[in-house]
Amino acid sequence: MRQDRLIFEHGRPGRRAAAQAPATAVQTGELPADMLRQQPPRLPEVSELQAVRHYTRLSQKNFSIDTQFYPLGSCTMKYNPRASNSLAMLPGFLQRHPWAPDGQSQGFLACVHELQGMLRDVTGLAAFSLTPMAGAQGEFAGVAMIRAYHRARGDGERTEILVPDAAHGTNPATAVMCGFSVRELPTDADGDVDMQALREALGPKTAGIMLTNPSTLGVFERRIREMADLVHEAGGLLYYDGANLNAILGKSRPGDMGFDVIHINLHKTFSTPHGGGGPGAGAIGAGERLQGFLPIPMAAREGSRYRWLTEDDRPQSIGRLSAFMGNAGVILRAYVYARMLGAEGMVRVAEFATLNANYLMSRLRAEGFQVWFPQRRASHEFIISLKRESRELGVGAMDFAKRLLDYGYHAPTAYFPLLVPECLLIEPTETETREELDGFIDAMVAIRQEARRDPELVQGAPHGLPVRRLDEVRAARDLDLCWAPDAAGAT
Amino acid sequence: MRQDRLIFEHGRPGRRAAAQAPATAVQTGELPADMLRQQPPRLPEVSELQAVRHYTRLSQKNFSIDTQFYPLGSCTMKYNPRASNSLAMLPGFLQRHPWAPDGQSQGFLACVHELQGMLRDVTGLAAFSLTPMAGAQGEFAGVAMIRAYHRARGDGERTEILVPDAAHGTNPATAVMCGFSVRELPTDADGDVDMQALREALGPKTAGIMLTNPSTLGVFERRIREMADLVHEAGGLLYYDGANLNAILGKSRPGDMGFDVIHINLHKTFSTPHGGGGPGAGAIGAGERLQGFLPIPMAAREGSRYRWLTEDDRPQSIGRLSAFMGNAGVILRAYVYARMLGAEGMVRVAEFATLNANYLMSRLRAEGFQVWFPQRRASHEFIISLKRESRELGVGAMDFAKRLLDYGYHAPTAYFPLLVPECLLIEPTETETREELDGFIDAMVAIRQEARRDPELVQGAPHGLPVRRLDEVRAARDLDLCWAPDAAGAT
Amino acid sequence: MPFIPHTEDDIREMLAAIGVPDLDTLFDEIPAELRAGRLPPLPPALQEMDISRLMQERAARDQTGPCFIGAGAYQHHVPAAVWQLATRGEFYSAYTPYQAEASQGTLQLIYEYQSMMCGLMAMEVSNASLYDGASGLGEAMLMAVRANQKIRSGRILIADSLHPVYRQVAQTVVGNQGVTLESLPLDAASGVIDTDALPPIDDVVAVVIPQPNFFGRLEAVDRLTDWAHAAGALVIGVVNPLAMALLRPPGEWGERGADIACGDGQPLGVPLSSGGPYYGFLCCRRSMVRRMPGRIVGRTVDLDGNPGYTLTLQAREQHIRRSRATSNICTNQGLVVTASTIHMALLGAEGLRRVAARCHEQTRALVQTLCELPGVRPLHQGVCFHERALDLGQPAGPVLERLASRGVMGGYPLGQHDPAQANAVLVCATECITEADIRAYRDALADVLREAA
Amino acid sequence: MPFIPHTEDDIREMLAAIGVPDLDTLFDEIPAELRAGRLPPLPPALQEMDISRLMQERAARDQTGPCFIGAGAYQHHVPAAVWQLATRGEFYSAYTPYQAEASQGTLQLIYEYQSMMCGLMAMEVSNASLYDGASGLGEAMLMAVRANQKIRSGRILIADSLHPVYRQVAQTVVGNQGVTLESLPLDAASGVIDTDALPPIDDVVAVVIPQPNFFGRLEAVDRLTDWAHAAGALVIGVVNPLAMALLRPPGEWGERGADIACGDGQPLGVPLSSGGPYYGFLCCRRSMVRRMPGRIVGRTVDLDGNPGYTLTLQAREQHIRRSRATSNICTNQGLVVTASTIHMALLGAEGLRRVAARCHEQTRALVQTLCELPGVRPLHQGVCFHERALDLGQPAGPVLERLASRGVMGGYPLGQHDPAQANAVLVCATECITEADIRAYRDALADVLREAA
Ligand SMILES: Cc1ncc(COP(=O)(O)O)c(C=O)c1O
Ligand SMILES: Cc1ncc(COP(=O)(O)O)c(C=O)c1O
Repeated sequence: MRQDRLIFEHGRPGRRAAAQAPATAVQTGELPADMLRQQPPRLPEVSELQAVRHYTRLSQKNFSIDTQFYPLGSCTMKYNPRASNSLAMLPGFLQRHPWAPDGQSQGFLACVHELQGMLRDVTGLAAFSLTPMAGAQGEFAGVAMIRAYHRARGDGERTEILVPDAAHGTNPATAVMCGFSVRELPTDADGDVDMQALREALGPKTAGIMLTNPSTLGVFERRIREMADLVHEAGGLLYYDGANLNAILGKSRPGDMGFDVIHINLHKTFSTPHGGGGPGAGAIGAGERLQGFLPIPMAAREGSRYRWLTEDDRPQSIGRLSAFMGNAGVILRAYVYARMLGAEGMVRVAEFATLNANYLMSRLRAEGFQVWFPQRRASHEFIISLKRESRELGVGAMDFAKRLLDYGYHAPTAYFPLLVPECLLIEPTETETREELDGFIDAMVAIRQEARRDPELVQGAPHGLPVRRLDEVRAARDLDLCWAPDAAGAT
Repeated sequence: MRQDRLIFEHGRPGRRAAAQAPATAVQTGELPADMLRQQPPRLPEVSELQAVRHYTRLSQKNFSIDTQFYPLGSCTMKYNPRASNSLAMLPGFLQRHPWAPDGQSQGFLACVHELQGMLRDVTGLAAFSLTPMAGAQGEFAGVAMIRAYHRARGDGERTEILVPDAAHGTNPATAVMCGFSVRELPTDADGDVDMQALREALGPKTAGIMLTNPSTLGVFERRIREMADLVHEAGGLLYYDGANLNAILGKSRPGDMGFDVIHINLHKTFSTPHGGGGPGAGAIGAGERLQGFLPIPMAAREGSRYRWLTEDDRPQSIGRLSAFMGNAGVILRAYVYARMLGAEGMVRVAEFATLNANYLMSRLRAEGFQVWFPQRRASHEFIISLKRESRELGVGAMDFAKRLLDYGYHAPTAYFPLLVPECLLIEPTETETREELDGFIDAMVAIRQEARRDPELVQGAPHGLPVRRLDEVRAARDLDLCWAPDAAGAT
Repeated sequence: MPFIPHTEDDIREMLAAIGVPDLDTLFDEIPAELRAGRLPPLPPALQEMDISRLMQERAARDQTGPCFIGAGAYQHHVPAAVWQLATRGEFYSAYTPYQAEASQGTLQLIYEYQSMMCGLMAMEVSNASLYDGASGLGEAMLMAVRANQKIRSGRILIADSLHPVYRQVAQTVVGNQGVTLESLPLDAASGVIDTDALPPIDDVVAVVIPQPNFFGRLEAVDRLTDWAHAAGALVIGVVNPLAMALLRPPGEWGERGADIACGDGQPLGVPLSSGGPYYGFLCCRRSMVRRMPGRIVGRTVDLDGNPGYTLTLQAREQHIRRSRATSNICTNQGLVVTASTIHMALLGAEGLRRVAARCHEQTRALVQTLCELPGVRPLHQGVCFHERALDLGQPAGPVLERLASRGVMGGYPLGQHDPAQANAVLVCATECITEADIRAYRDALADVLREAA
Repeated sequence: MPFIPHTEDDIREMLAAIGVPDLDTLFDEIPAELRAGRLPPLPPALQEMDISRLMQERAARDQTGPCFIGAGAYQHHVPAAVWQLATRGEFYSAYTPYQAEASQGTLQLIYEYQSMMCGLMAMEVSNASLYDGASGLGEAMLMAVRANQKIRSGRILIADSLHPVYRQVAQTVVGNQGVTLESLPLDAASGVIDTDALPPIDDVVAVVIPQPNFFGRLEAVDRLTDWAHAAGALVIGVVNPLAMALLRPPGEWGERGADIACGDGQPLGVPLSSGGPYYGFLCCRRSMVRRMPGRIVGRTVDLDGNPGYTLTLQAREQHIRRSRATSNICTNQGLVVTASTIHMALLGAEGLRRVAARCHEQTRALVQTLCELPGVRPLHQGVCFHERALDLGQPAGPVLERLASRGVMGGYPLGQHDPAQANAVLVCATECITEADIRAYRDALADVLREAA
C-alpha cells in the first residue's frame, strides 16, 4: 500500500475547495494594515476531492469499535449507537447558540434536565451537574467541591487526598490540581485497599479519598461501607471515580455505598463515542452535603418550563468549568442512550458486562493464563499477567498486545494498573458476542504457541498493519511535532 | 486478514437488534391462520453492533472515488459532492410522501422544475422530463417517443434503429425493447461513423439513429450535422445518448447538432453517486417535434405555484416509467450540483475533463503506449490498446487492469468498445489533479516494466487485494447465488 | 472553480505537454457552428453555504410528520445505522462492481441481499435489483414471455386489484413488444378477485397477482396460483416485501408456488423521499435464471481457492449480448439495495414480523376509530394488511385537501383512478403511527366533515 | 435487550463455563445491603423509533436560522464533508490512539492538526487539544507558572477586555493552586486596553491578552506584548483562530511574539451545538513543550524505517507522571479536532481569510444598518473584527426577548456582566448572514423599539 502522504503534501499553491468560501476575494474593510497578517498561514491547498479522499483513507487505518473487538480495560469500548449520533445532530440541536434565550432552548433543556434526574436515580446521589467535559474534569469538580466544603466550614487543615496505588493517573493528578497533596494507599493480596493502611492514613489532614469501585484491578471493594464510615468519622469525604460504573449500573449505587460525590464518564457507561480521544462528558453528582457546590450551569424545571441555574441560584457553586454548558452534544447522545436502555436496560448493562468478563476470565484461566486475582469474581474487567511468558519465552504483555492487532483484535490495556507485572487489563463490555470472545481466546492461545515456536515473530509484531512497531524513544528524543516543507523531503 | 464471513454466519437463533422493532411480540390480529407464513424467512439474526461492524468492514473492501482514482471510461467517475448528499437527505425531502398534495410539495417541485429548465438550456432542447431512473431507461423513453411519434403520424413502416458498432450495449438492447430491429453502422478509420454505410442504411424503414457524441471511442463525431440532415431527410429521428455529455457540457449543445431527443446520465455528468451500481437518473429532453411525447410526471410552474403535469396535461405522453417520480433523491443531488456549478461551472467541467484526458493521452503516448486514434483529439476519454504488449509479453489489457489495482488505481474500462483489441478506455474526469494523473502514468510504465521482467507477476495480479483473481467461469458454471446453511460449511 | 483542482501552473504545463496553446483549442474538432456561444442565462454558481440555505428553506416547506398515505410507498422506521453505513464513501462513490477484486464489499453485500430476498420470498434466486416495483413488474412480464415457451400469445392477465399505476407503468414497458395486458376482474363489493367466479383461461403467458392488493386486501393466492398453473400460465406475484415476513410468501402459494415474485423494496429501509430512489426486487425459480434481467452476483473462488464474489451470468446482459440481452438495464439501484440489506440484517425475521404485525394492528385501530365518525365506513369487508379503503360519504378530494392544511396527510383518493369511487380514500397506518396520531386524525376529520355538512 | 447480543443459549453456556448458576451470582461479592433493590422509577425503555420522534420534536422547539449572537461561539458554514467524514465509524468509535500501530489514521490526522495550528498561530508547537477555550486558558496559565521559573509570585494579569466567562472559568481551574488573577483595566470609552496608560508591573508571571477582545475590538497587541516581556512576564494570547487567518497571529506580536496562544477552536468547523463539544487549542514555544499539558503527537519511524506517528512526551501526562503531571487531562476533544482539521484542509488559508473578511464586512454592514435606527449607536469607537457592542438606548434584555419571539436572535446582553451596560448588546454577523437577514433584523428591531417607546 502506498504510504499516505500528509495533507500538506497533496497541496499545490493556489489550489482550493472553491465551493467552501465566499466567491469574492478578500476586502479588509476598516482593518488597519498593521493589524493584518503578512504571510498567509501554512495550511493545505487541496481540492475538495483530495481532502475527502485523504481523510477517508486515513480513517481506514484505524481500529475502532465499528470494525474490531476492542477489549481495552478501564475504557468501556462498547457499541456507540448510531441513533445517538444522528439524533444529537438534528438541526435544532446543532444550530442552537449556547446563549440562545431559554425560550428557544426548551428542547435541549428538557434533555439535560431529564438526564440529570436519571443519573441521580441510578446512582443514589442527590443532584447532578452535567457540565464537566470529561472524566478528569469531573474529578476536578468533585475534589474542588470537597475543598470548597471544608473551606466553607472553616476547616482549612485538610490538605491530603488519599488515593489507592492502583488508581487511574487522573486521580492523583486531579488532587494536586485542586491544591491537595496525595497520599497513596497500598493494595492487599486480594486486590482490596489495605484497611490497616487506610486507618493509619486517616486523620485531621484528610480532606477525602478518591476511589473507584469496582477498582481498576477489576474487583469489587467489598468493605466499602466500612471504609466510608472510617473516612467520614475522620472528617473526610468520599469521591467516586465513575469510570467503572458500567460494572454495577443499576446493581449497586455509589450513593448507597457512602460516596459523597461522583463523576460518571458518559463516554464509557453511557456509550457516547470516544472519537479517537474525546470528547467525553464527566457528569458530576453529589449527595446532600456537597450538592450546593456543584458546578454550574445546571438545568431546572419550573412547572412546564426549563431554565438554566446560574451563580445567583447556586451561590456556593465551585463555578464554571467551561464557557458554556460543557459538551452538550455528548450529553444529548448519552440522553438518547439512557432513554433507549430505560429502567431494565440499565441493570442489564452491568449483568452482561460482568457475564462477558467472567466468561473470558474463566476460559483464559482454563487455557493456562495467569489470572491475577483467581480467587475473586471479575467485575466488568479483569487482569491477566504474562509474567511467566515474559520470563520463559521472552514475550511479554506488549508483544501479546501488538500481535493481537495482527489477529484483528485491539489490544487490552497493557501495563496498567502499574502494580501488576506484565499485565493486560481486559474489558470486553456487554455488547460483544460470545463468538467474539471465543475468537479472542483462540488468538491468545495461538499467540502463546507462536511465542514458543518463534518468539521473534511475536516480538516483531505487528506485521499486517499500516506500520510496524514504532520507535517511541526516537519520537520523544528527536521531536518532530509539526510539518515543515523542508523536512518533508521527497514524497 | 480474516476472511469476512457472511452476515448470516454471524447470527445465532434468537439474537436481534432489539431497539429496531416494536418491543412487544407479534399479534396477528384479524389475519387468518392460513394466510400466515409458517416458517420465518431465513434472515440474519445479529446484534446491532454485529451488523454495523460487518458492513463497515465490507465497505472497506471496495475501491471508490472517495478512496481511489477511478478512471473508468464511459462512467464519469468524478467527485460526488458531499453537500449533495446531505441536502438531498434533509428531513423535508426524505419524509415527503410521493402522493403528498402539491401544497405540501412546493420545495421539491421547485427543484424539479428548475433542473428541467437548466438541462433544457444547457443542451438546447425544448423540454425535459426527469422521471427515467437511469441512462438505459432514458434511452427507452427516447426510443419509445420516436416510435410514438411515427405512430402518431401513421407511419408504421419504420421498424429499424441504426446504431454504430461502437455503441454502448444499452443502445441496441433498448431499440429491441422498444420493438425495433437494430442495424449496426461500422466505424471508419478515424473513429467516426462510416458515412457511406449510413447513407446506405437510411431509408423508409429508418425510425431513427442512436448516437453518443463524443462517441464511446472518445472522439467527437465531426460530421454530426451532416448526419442529422441525412437522417432527417430519410424521415428518421436522432437520439442522443448523453452518457458522454461531460465532454461538451456548455461547449456544444446536442440540440444544435440536430438531435431530437436526448437523455442525460445525471449520475455521470451531474455527479450524483454511482452507489456501487446505482441509483442513477436518466433525464430525458426533447426538441419541438417530440416534446409532447415526454414521459410523465413533469413539473410545471403556474405563477408562483408548482404542480405536477399528468396524463390530462400531456395526452401524447408515452406514459409513466415508474410508480412515482423516478429517482427523486438523485434528482435533488443533481440539482444541488447544477446550482453549485452555475453558468461558468458547466463550461469548465467540459474544459477540464478534456484537458485531463488529452494530457493523460499525450503523456501515455510519449511513454510509448499505443493510443488508438493518435491523430484525433481526446474528448473526455480516450482509448489505448495493449495489443502489442499482449502479443510480445503475454500481458494484455485485463492483466494491466488487475495490476493497476495493486498500485491503488481502479482499472479503466477494459475490452470496451468491442472493436478495439486489448483496449483500455480511460476517462480521468475533471476533478482529478495532475499529480494523480502522473501517478497513474508512472504505474502504467512500471507495470509494463514488470511485464517485461516478470510477466507472471502481472498475469497473477492482483496480489494485494482482499481476494486474488476470481474464477468467473466457475461462477457462471457452478451457480451459487444464494446462501444456504448447509452450503456454508465451517466458518 | 468548484471541484476542479487545477492551478494556473497546472493548466499551463498540461497544455504544454499536450502541445496546444489554450483550453479552447482542445475543442477544435467541434465544428465552429456547433461551438455553443452564449448559453441562455443559467443561474450563477452558488457556494455550498448558499445552496445549503436554499435547500433547507425548500425542505422546510414540504411534508413531514406522521403519514396516513400509502398506496405503494410507506412510512417506516429506518434504523439510523442504515443510511450512515450506506452513505460511507466506499459504498456511495463506487461504480458497478465490474472489477470484482476491487469491489468485494459491494459484491458480498449483494450476495447477501439476494440470499435475504430469496428467504423472504421463499424463492430460489434473486437478481441484484431493478429500478422500482412498477417497472420491475414490466420486466417480470417480459421474463415470463421468454420463460413460458409453450405459450406464444403474449397475453398476460392482470388482476384488477393491482395498483393501477403499476399497470400503467408495466404497459409502458412492455407495450412495444407485442405483449397485451388483459384484466382479471375484481369483485367490487369485496375488493378482491372472486375465486368462485374465475373465468376459464387458455393461451395466457402469465397471471399477475398482487398480495396485499391495491386496496390492502388479501387475495386468495393459493387458489389463484393453482388456477393459473392449471391453465399453463406462469404466476407473477407482486408483493409488499414487508408483509411477507408475516404472510405466506410467493414461493409457497398454492401447490407449486408462484414462478416469479416482484415488487418494490421501499418498505425495507428506504425513506419515502418523494418517491425514489426505491428499488424493484425480482425473484424466480432457478430454472429461469438465464431468462432473468438485471445483474446477478455469484460466489466463486480466487486463484488461491479462497471464496470471493463476482457478477455472473453476464451473457444475459446488454453489455455482452447487446440487442439480444434479457433487458436493456445497466445501472440499477445499488445503493438503495445496500441500505435495504443493512436494514434487513438489523431487523431480522422477528423484527420484520413485528413491524408488519404492528402496521396491521395500527391500521385496524385507525379504521375502527375513523369509522366511529358518522358517514365514514369501510368500502370493503374482509381482511386487510395495512391499508383499507374508506367511504367518507362525500367527495374525498376536498376532504383530503382540508386535512392537509391541518397537517394531516390523510390518505390516497381513489377517485383519481375510478370516478365511481370519488368518495373513497385509501388509508394506511404503519408502526410509526401512534394512538395520539390516530386521535389527531379523527379529530381533524370530524371537523372537516362537520364543516362540509 | 437493546445492544446486548446474548441469546438464551449463550447465557446458559457461559454461566456453565464460569460455574455459576445465574447472573445474579456474579455479583455475590457485593455485600447484600449494597445490592440495589428497586431503583426509583426510571422511564421505560424506548425503541429507536420512539426516541427518534421525541428528539425530533424537541429539536424542532429550539433555535435555528440566522444568528446574530456571538460572544464566544459563532455560526459559520461547515462544509458537508467535514462531519460526514468525522463521523465515520473508524474515527467516531476509536479510542485514544494508545496502540499507535492500530491508530495511524487518528495519529496522522492529529499531527496534521498540530501543524495547521502552528501555521495559523505562527507558533512552534501545538498540543492535540484541551476541553475548550475557557478551561484551556486556565491550563495555559498553569503552564505559564511552570514555565516562567524566574517569577514565583503566581500573579497573572488579565486584560479586562477578556471574555468575562473565560476569566470565571480560568479562576475555577487555577484557583486552588495559589495562582491569583489580577485585572489590567480597560478604557471604557474605547473598549480596549489603553496602551498609553499601562501600569508599571513587576513580579507578574504572565499577561493575558485577547484578540479580538470580548467587545470585538482589536487590541494593540504589539505594544502590550513588548510591555509584558519587558517586565519578565510571559504573554498568553487568547485569540479567535478564524480571525488569525486575517490578523497578525500571536507568534508575530511585538518583538518576540506571544509565548503561549490559546483559544476556542469552534469557529473552525464546529457547529454551535448548544455550546459543545468544541475544543481548546494550545500552542507555545518549542522550549516550553515539556511544560505543556495534554496529548502531543510526534512523527517517528517503525522497525522498517518507514514513517509513522505516535503519542509522545507522555512522561508529562497523568497516566505516567501521576501526581506530578502537567495536568490531569486525559480524554480531550479528539473527534472535534478531527472535524476541525478536515475543515481547515478544505478551507485552506485563502478560504479562511475570505470567511474572516466576509464576517468583518457583514458585521460592518449590520452595525451601519442598525445604527440608522433612532437611539441605536455603537458603544465604542474604533475597529472591530466581527462583533460590536451597541447601545440601544433602553434596557437590552427585554428588547432581545421580544426580538427572539419574532425569530431574531439579536445578540448578547452585556448587562449580565456589567449592570452599567444594561442598555448594551453585543452583535455579530458572520459569513452566514445575508443582506436580507440584516434587513429583517433592522425591521424587527425598529418595531420593538417603537413599541417600547
Ligand atoms: C478509572 C478511570 N478514571 C478516570 C479516567 C479519566 O477519564 P477521562 O479520560 O474522561 O478524563 C479514566 C479514563 O480512562 C479511567 O479509566
Ligand atoms: C455510453 C453509455 N450509454 C448508456 C449507458 C447506460 O446508462 P445507465 O447505466 O445509467 O443505464 C452508459 C452507462 O454505462 C454508457 O456509458
